[in-house]
Amino acid sequence: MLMAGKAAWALITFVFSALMLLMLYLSSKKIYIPQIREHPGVHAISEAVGRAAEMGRPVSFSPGTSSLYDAKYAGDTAAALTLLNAVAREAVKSGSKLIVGISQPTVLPVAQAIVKTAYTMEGKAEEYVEGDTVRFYSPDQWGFASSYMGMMYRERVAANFLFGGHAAEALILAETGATVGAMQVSGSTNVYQLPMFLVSCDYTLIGEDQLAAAAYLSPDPAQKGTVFGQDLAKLICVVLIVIGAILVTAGSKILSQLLAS
Amino acid sequence: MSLREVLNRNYKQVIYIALFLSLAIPLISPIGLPVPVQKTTLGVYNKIESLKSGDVAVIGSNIGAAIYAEVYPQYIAVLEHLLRKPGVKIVLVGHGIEAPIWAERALNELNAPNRKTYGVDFVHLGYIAGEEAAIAGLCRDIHALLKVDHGGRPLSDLPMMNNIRNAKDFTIVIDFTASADSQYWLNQAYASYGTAIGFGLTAIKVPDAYAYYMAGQIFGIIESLSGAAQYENLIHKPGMAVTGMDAQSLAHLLYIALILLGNIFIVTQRRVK
Amino acid sequence: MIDVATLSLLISTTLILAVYTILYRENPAFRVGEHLMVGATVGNAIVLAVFQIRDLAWRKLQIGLTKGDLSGIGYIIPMILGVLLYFQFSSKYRYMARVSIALLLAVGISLSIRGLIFVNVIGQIRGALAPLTTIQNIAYLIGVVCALLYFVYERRASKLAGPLPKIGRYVIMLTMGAYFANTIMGRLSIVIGTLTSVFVAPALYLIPIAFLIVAADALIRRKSAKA
Amino acid sequence: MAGIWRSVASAALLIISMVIMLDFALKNATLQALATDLNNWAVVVAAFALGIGAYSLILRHGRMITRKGPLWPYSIILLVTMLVFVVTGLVTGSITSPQYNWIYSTIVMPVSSSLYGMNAFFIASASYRAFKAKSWEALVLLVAAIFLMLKNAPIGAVISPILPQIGGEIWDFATATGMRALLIGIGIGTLALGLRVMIGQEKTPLGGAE
Repeated sequence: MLMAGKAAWALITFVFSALMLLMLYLSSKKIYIPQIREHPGVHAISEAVGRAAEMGRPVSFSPGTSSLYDAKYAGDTAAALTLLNAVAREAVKSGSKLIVGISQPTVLPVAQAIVKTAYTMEGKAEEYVEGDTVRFYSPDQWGFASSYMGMMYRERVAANFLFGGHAAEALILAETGATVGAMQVSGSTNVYQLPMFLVSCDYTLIGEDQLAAAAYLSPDPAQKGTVFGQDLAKLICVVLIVIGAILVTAGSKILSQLLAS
Repeated sequence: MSLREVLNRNYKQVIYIALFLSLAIPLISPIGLPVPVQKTTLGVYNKIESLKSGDVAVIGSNIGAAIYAEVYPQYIAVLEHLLRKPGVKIVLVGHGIEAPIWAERALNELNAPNRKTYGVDFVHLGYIAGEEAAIAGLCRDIHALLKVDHGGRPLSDLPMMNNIRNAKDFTIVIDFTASADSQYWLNQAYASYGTAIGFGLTAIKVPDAYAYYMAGQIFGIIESLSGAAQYENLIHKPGMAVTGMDAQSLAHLLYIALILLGNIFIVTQRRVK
Repeated sequence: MIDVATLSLLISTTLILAVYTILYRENPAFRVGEHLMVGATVGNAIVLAVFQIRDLAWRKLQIGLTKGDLSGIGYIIPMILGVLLYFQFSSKYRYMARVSIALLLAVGISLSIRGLIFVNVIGQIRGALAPLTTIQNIAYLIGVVCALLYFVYERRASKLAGPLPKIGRYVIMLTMGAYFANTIMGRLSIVIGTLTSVFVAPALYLIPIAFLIVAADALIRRKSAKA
Repeated sequence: MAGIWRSVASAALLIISMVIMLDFALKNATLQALATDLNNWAVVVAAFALGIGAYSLILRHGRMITRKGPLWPYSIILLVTMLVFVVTGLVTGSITSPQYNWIYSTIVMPVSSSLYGMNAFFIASASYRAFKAKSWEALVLLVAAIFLMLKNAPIGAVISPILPQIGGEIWDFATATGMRALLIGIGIGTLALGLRVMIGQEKTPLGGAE
């Protein structure tokens, strides 16, 4: 039995999921491989890491202050972890020191595994220092912020990456990064903190940009199919909004009622 | 050395000192920059002004450390206004753990125990656990939900509580809060009993509540520190919000000046080159 | 003898000033504040975690065992999964932590999808359905369509939309500017609140002392830089 | 063994996600109880995860102290403070006890509010440094910000009552257009990423492919 008010949710979730999975299938079978516009911020990752290596200064990364089981920003955290994978590989390859600052204990084991793997794959396992390459700071947002700030100053980081769910500490971290002269790439789905990143960082992946980046950074090109699925879902939303607005103008509230059913 | 050279050398320190001064000076000696009164604030003021002897005002004291800077000054101003109205009964109640601490602090700050009689003119029911269900219980039957007040005195010993049994006896409810609980009173008291509701909110919560105001479901909103300052002016008792608003105004002007300065310097620099 | 409340005020004011010195430069006072804060918040989190395990898992398990209630006994599972997380530190048995992480991730991802499709997608589409009778509403419709098209990533689809995604980018920028400015009031309120709490004797006297120390340090550094 | 356990993890991920998603749409008491329990389980596992964090922290600072690394005295401060909080909390048995409340409100509250408030200072430096009208996009961002500031500060209305009106129109436009598109995009993007995680196409958030 469907819950009242959830029919539209079930239908939309189902249709969107089906579209995304279909596109994933089509691109994995090479029937239709979409051309995805990549965010310049993603290309800037290797530039920033390379610059840090030239200067002989470290690279820092924060996957946010939201946990892995956060009821709103779990997707944000997951996307940040895939970006960590990309940054860690670049950093290990270029030979710059990598420092990952962790706030949430649930994110810690995952980040440790990702970074450790990145070092092992380049044959530099001995450079990974337990407790030091991936640093746990504090689950408290301000405890984390004060440590991350102090770290950026003391280590004089040259490239700083801020992804995932950051709250009010966003501007503090980004401005400190700007003060120490780091090149910064950031992203978040927290709409209240995005403006802070946008103003202070060199590149910012706005909302969905970050979630899509997680797909096209994957070594498997078929994953780009889901990004095209996202596009189709958005086009459906555009159509719904335009038709709905015309209907409302004509005096019919049918679409609004359907969406509330 | 020109202003540009000073700013170029270490702009951050100069800017930080400027901001500190624009915040600290109004706190030391208030300037009294004008604060226009919004109609939402006036809605709360007029409602309280219209209360008669014997009317009951329920105050949701859901203040916490995170929102105290914005909401506590509103709370103080409204309580002061209520304490001035002869015969109006005040009931303080909260559903946040920290709520009773702030309620007690406000009562002491306003010297309420000496101005009015506890149990006759005002009571403090303390903190009630259970979120929306607690508010629902309170609206249905206070005496069934609660046996004692915040200080542990039986409700039956408090004379004014004999006439206040459920939401039908509340003339108005004003909820001071920062989260989703602002809707609890609307759902429970307004929807089921038609009690008049008003809000004291942080800036971030106002857009949601404004829709209810436009629909006529609530009589007013006090918005953040600016609303508190307007209220202080309305009751002719300028306090921490009015001085706070001076600081707000100066700081906003400083931000705008900095944005413009940064851009002017770019333009002039290009000309020099 | 100073009383406990005054002592608390003096310590907290010293900490506030110590933290604010980061605006001048990274220094030992900030470091003390930073390390105290990390120690305190992690300690606090440990206490909370212990209570959480006790109240949420241990008690339920006990009740479950005495009453034979399956849902209560089930709480042995998260406790085992919690312990398995510690295999993270062994390179050989690291995979043992994977089911625990899967549980966390599954709960987070599914709760997020639930909420975000319901509130963000459906809620916002419904919010956008306004009659096109005012200039504002027509502008809103064009604006939201352009902004949505900005987020279309497929090159060919994006090209079909013509100049609309470009306009959408301007709409997003305008939104970011507006939201940036709109957070300022809340932030300022916090500083004003902090300042009001510090501007009371005896804490007040610490402010000029802090400024003097900073000024002295700046002078010394300038001299040594010249020399 | 490792292979089987990894399959268990993938299966658990998919099944748990499905249970919680279905619980949202279907009216079913069993499903609801199960979803609530799963949610609580996550909280319990997360509480255990804090131990990994604490171990990692103690390892790093312990090493700093024994090797007399840079900043080792601060590491002592950190570990002692942590110990004081843990002991006070566990001995008094409650985080609302007066002793615990005192150390918490003396250390954590002032530092939190200082850092939170420091945003106001960084907004000032960012205003000067970063709000440069280098492009038309940046100009739009900048103009919108200035009008909103004039709307929010009472001084705006004093200069001219038109200013807050313009600010209000910009705000309404921003929430009805850009914010709406952002939120819809985030919803759809999270669904796409979530699906890929659920069906095992994206293994990085689980700790990588290994």
